[in-house]
Amino acid sequence: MPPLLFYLLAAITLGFGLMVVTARNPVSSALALASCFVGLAALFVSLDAYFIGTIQILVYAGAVMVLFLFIIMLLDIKAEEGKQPNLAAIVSGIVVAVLLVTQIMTVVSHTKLAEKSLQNTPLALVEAASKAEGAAKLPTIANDLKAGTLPDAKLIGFTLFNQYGFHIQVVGLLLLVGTVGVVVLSKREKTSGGAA
Amino acid sequence: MSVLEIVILLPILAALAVLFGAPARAASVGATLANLVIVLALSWQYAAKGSTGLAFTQAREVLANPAISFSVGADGVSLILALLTAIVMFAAVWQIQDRPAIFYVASLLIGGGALGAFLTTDVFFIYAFHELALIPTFLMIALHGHAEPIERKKVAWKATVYLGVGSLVLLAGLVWLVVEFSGGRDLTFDLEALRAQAKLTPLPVEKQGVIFFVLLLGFGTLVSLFPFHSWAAPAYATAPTPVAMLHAGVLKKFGLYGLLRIALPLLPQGANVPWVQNALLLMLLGNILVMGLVTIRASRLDDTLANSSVMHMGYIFLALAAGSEIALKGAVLLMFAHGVSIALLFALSGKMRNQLGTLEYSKLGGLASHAPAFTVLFAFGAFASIGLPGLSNFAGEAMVFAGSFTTFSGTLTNLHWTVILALWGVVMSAVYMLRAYRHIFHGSATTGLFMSDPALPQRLPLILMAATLLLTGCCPWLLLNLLKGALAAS
Amino acid sequence: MITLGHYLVVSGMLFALGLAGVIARRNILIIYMCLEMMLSAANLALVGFSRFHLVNGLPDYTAQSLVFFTITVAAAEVAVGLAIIVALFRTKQSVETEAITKLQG
Amino acid sequence: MSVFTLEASLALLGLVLLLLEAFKPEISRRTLGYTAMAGTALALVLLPLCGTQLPEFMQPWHQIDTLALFYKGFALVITLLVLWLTLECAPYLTRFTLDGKLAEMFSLPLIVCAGMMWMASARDLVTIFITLELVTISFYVLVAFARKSALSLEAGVKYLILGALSTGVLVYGIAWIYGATGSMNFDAIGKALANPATSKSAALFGAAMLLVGLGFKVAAAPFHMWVPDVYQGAPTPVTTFLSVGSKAAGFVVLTRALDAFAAPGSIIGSEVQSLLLVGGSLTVLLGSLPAIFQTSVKRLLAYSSISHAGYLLLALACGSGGRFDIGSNGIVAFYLATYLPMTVLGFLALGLMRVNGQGEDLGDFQGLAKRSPLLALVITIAFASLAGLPLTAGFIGKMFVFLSLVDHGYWGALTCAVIAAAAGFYYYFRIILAMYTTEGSEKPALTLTPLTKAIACGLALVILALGVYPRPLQKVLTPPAAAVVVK
Amino acid sequence: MPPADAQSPGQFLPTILLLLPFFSALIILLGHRALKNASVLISVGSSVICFLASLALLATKGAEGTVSILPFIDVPGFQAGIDAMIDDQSRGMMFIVTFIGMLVHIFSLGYMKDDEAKPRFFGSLSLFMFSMTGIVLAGNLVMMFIYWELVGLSSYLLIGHWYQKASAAEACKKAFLTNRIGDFGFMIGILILFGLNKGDLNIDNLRDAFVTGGPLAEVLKNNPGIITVAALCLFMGAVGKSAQFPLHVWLPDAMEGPTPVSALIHAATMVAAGVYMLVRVSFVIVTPLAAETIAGIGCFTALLAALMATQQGDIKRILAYSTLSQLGYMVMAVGAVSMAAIDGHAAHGAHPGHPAMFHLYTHAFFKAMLFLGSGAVIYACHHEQDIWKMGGLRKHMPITFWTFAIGTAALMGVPPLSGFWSKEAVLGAAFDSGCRVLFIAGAATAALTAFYMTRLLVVAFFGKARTESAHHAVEVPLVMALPLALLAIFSIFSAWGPFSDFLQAMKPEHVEGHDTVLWTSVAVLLIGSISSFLLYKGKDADPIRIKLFANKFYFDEIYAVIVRECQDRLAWFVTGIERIFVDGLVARLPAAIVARIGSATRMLQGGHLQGYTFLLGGGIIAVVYLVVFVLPRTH
Repeated sequence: MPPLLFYLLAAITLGFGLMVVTARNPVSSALALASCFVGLAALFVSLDAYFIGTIQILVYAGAVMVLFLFIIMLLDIKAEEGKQPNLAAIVSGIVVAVLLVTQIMTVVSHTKLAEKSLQNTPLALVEAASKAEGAAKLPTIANDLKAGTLPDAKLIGFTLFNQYGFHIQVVGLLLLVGTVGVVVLSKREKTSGGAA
Repeated sequence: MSVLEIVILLPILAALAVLFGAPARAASVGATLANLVIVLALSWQYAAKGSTGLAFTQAREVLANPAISFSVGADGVSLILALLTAIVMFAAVWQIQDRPAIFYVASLLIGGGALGAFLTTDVFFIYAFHELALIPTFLMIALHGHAEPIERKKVAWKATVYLGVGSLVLLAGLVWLVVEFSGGRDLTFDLEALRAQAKLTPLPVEKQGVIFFVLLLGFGTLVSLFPFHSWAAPAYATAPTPVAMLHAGVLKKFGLYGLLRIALPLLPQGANVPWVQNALLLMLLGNILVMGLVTIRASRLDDTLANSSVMHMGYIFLALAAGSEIALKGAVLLMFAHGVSIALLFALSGKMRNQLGTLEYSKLGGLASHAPAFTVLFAFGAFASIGLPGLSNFAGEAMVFAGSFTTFSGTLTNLHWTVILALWGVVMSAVYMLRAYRHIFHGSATTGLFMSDPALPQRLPLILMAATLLLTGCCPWLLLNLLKGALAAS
Repeated sequence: MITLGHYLVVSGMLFALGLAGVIARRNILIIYMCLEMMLSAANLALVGFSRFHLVNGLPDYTAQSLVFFTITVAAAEVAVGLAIIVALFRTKQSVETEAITKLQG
Repeated sequence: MSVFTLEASLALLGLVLLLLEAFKPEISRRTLGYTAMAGTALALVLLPLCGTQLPEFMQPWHQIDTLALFYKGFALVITLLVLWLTLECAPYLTRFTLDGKLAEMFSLPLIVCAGMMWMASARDLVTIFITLELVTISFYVLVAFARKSALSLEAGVKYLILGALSTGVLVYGIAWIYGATGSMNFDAIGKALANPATSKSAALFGAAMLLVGLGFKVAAAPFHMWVPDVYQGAPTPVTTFLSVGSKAAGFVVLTRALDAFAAPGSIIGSEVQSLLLVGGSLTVLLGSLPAIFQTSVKRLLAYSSISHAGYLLLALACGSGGRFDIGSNGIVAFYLATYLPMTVLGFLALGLMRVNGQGEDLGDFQGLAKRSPLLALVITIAFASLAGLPLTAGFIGKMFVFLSLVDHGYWGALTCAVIAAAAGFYYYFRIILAMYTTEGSEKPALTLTPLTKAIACGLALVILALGVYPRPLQKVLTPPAAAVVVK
Repeated sequence: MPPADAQSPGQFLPTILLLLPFFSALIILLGHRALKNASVLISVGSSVICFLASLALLATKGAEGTVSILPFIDVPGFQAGIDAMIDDQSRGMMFIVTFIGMLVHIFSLGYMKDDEAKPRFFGSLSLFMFSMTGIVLAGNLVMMFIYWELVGLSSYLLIGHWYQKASAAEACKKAFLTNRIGDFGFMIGILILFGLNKGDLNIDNLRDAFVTGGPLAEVLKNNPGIITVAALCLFMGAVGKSAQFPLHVWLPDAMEGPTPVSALIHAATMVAAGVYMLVRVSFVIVTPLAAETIAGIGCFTALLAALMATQQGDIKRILAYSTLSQLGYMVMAVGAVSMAAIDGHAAHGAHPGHPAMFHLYTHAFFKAMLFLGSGAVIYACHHEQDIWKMGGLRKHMPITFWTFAIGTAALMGVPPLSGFWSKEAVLGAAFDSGCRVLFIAGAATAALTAFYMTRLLVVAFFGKARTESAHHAVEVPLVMALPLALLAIFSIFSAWGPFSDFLQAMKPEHVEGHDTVLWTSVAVLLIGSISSFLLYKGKDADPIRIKLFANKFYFDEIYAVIVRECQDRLAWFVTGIERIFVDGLVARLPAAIVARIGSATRMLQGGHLQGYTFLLGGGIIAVVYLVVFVLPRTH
């Protein structure tokens, strides 16, 4: 991947991210967040994580952000106009963020691993197929690999259902709990009548 | 089941029984009387057999590593203190009059805690039983103390925070001790095992000094060692009579007992490290001289008694600083004597407060004419507490002083100077006690306050204590016989 | 040349940005969005690490599985969170942090 | 039957209860509550009978060792008690819930319980993340459950925002740990950390972030600030659950993580230990000192909970090098076991006060000894135990911590612990004193059902029994000698 | 300890002597309300039996040794049992104590007839008898100290017998406390000996340790300073008990007690115990400084007290100051003898006789008699004690007068009465010491003694009655007169050869060449008595007024100021320090700090979500900084 593209995507992600934080209007924030997520999805894709990139857009930019927007509209939340921004909070937020970034950059600079690049650590698809271990044993995946394409979704699926079957069920339970919670918390009382 | 377990559990079970509705007076008096008889019999048996080490032992495992077991056992020192507890507890319970059942419960719990602390041989339980007595003491002072509610709560808090912090420091010290003395093996809280280890591989002297100092601060706070004493006087002055009797008379001895039984055998050099000894000498002089002067200033009987009780602890600490066998045996005697005498005095002052409503010297006088028996009993307590020969305290004090001079060979060291200053404390204690006696009993009763002798049954526990003072004062060897093998220099 | 370090720095910056937003903003909804941003930043780091931690020449899909779970969990969290925020708005008519300072001390 | 089945059945029972409530609204909450309790109790009975064999596919992320079994039992017990507490508090709680219903208060704890039980067995970061989130999200709902109460809602929002923030930090930490060690599995992480070639700063950064995330869950300073607000605002049974269950769950995870991070030979071991030591010291202090002036007993219990978390952290900080067979993990487990009955009793008192129409302030406790002598007695025992008075369970736990600290020569931390314990004397005794004062005894007496009395007495007896004879529990928690050798 | 050979005095008599009064005291003090007058009987009976026992003891003349009676303290390194050291010294003293004690008991039957608290009085007397017996018999210093304190107690009880009177209550307190101050020194002295002699306080053994090269002889050679200190500390005990300057102030006040008590305790026996003890341990006084100090203090006290006595009006006070003065004499004798012994002039120690003990012995009889006589006068004059309100009693109370006159003569040292011999012995010792000042001061004191005693006799008994009560005075009943007569006989004869031999009076063997002493003493006697007789004859008021003497050199006032300014101020100051600084630093300051921190940490919990998130963020930064950037460097 050309560096320029990376920088562009990074700029999109971080720029919209900044907009989320700074926008006075929640709607702008929500939209900026969606855009940020799109940039992020592109970064995922640049890391050969197509499936993740896809669901990032589907779930986050699609579903979650719509939910946010919906709620903002529903509650009719206005921009924080007329209100003095909390200067102390803003300053402390900036300070914390700057310090954290400095720390992370220092850590990154101390980490050998971080010097790996897409060029010097290419995927070895064909070899993986020939080793025929784990997921690569499956014929469909092996075939894809031999063809030199990365069967991303298949591999994730294999991992998930081979290794994390239990976890998926737990996550299912979790989603159910979430649903129940939403019902419990936002349902209007019968006595007061009307729908939420 | 060892008979000592019965001794320990009897008051606690009686307290529970009272709590759940048993007739308070009958149960309490019965239990304490039975205890007194048992402890007397045990002491008799122990002395008659000429036993030296631990007797009546029994152990039940509670934890494995760290090894903790509910192990009971008594040697002379513990028997003397158990005897003290049994006597004072009986007297305290008996003299409760027209009071709610909680008075009995508290007395029994404090007494039971003290008995437990004196008769168990596991550091854990020695510590634990002492703490058991904390809550009843605290509640009784705060709820039934002789002061305005706000004032007495303040006093209770002060005492509790002091005692709490003190016992935490103590816990830290004990834990340190346990860790140091368990060698490379499993930790154990068993005192005998720790002692064996201490004999086998003593710690470096300087380290002994440090640990000893920590223990001294912890135990010392419980015994109102100067300058950690300021909880004691107000607490005793405010506490309800049975609590004051039991705490000042018995429970306070726990700290000294601990130093005697735990700190000294395990850290034989600890008290001899120069800086520790000098610090201890300074602190105990604070007890004797500063508190002596403070006591002289007292203008109420309860203040005098409370402060004097703080002061007298100095002599026992002196014995610890000296560390010789004579001094330590004297300290044990003195603990017993002080316990009985101060309990007697608190009991009497409680009666005075009940009848007269005040203990201010300026409002009292001439009571000897109205209440001769009362006066005689008070004289027993007062003169015992100033160390008059023939009453209990003297032999102890004499042995402490003598024991501190065993090392004398022509030059006066810090220890000896301290003894001399401490002797001046004996003069001061005569000053305040006689002042009190003069104000209360001598002179003429012109102030209109009238007090009569308590009825004979009410006098019984007081007479018991006075007789104890006289008997052990004239025959200190009765107690010393119990100490034959104890506290010998190792 | 773009290295893992670049990705990690971007992820870190996004994370810090989210944190700054959480601290600085007082609109609970926006705070919540910032939180989602932080989760995504963590995902970016995970994906980055997984890409460069090759197992048999392939990215490590256990890490990507975690990302998958994170996204799912985040969705559930958003649902519950928004429900709570809505409930809050109903009682307080506000989604500002100033509305919730009664518990203190 | 394997333990796993038991947990799944428990979650299933939760679902069934939800469905029942949805489709058969006429079923009384008593029936629901008792069903849930019966299920939990049954599980508790069956737990020791279950086999501990695991199918091979589960072994990379699941383990059933002594500790796991203990925490599973622990989760069941606290769930049972919380369910019962919910029933006790129902008359008061229903005033603030949707249509006066409580069904979810019976089913969600079952799911949380299953989550905690799974968490106890987790041996990789993914499992931990999933189960932790299952528990946390359920708690979001439970905390805000009394939604007609502004305080409950406020607590819910605070918990939500801060919890989500900590989740973000946790995931970020997991990412870095994974990046540094190349694995999610604790065994593999431990192995990688024993390898000097592993990038130390990345591992440290990851561990730091992970510990911050977990520290938040267990209320370690300076990530404890949510605790008082949330505990105070949440419905009392939920607070109990948070204070005991969630905290225990957090400590299970912490224990597992530290087994990997701070194993002997780990390149980041000493740093992690030091962090725990500093954090633990700070936590005991920040938990104890502000509590001195608390007049809200519920808030005070929250601070107390922070302080106790500090002691637990200090125990963990002593690591595996200690001298006790029980090990620092065992000490933590032991401490939590002693912490359970006393905390539950404390909250039970608060719940009963509320149900009887009285408040949760210190003033409301005045004269309680007159109004309900039995309750006052058991609370006295509970608070004495919280304060760490000997012959109660609380003391044994504290003693273990002190012993470990001295054994390792951590004097600074010991000093902090002593100061905190001293402050503890003050604020616990304040409540005890209030109960026995005569003022306030004219208020109406509290009515306690026989079951309440029985359970309260039972818990008090447990406190005393553990304080006087802790050996059986110690035996249970001491890992078999072979396991020590493997370490 | 000498071997208990055939000469051993036996255990029976000492046991009787000790335990009989003890149980008598115990029974009476504890049960006097039930016993009523039976207690008087018990007490008098026990005193009579004791007297008989002491006579029997005298019969064992020559037997020496220490018998142990009961254990007291017995631990390794410290043995002190209840024992009895029997030798000439103790036998003689025992006789004095029991004899005068018995007489005082009998006298009190009359004197205290109408007192309500008679049983208590007799109980205290028995207690005193017990403790005094103990002092006399004590074979080791611990026991000595024990009885020492107990006589203090009985003195306290007896002085305070009329405790309703504020002056009596104050006086008994003062007596006890002043004695305590002396005991402070006594105890230090004992402790020093205890340490130096490796824990052995047996008097015999101590003497051996000095004389026959024991550990103490070693110390004396290397470190004589500490022996001086020990001797002076022991002496301090005597200063308290024998009312020497500067602790003499309690004795005149002690006259608040019933007069028989004054006779027994504050004239004849207890106050002499200090001297007795000094003689017992005189082997410790082996350094010049110690001996000189003792002699000096004794001499100074003698002179000072005599000067005070010249201006007193209260009959008992005159006698009290006289007692002080005579005690000073005895103490001076102890010092003087030791000085002489150190210089090598004379034999050392108590064997075979000691002037101080001899004077003690004679003094006991005549001073007891004088006090009883004054008691008779007071009794007869309806408790009037001022001699200027008496007069002419010679005619109304002949027996009293004659006995009193004999006593006065003995005290003044009129030859050949007993007092003459003993006073001469004392002056002789002073002369022998080689210190002129001692001798001159001693002689001056003798002159003053003659002066004030003549004054007393003249003013009280001669002339005419000055008040109604003196006018109506009648002779006392037989039960009171009998003791007077008996004592008068002893006052005359007790110093005479065979009599004093039988009583083992510690009469020193006369050293030749004391003509100076002899003539001096006769001369001062004449000067003193004649000048006084001339001055006071027929006067109704004191013709000379010396305020300084009358006000006892203002000692009481000075001490009051010292107590007030030093002790009370110090106590006030220390109490303030204790309350403010100790309590403040140890308790209040930490509490305040903790409270401040507590409320400060509560501020962290402000309830603002943003604050919390900031803390969380800050916490993250801090943790990362600590873990990633700080700790790896330190490890």
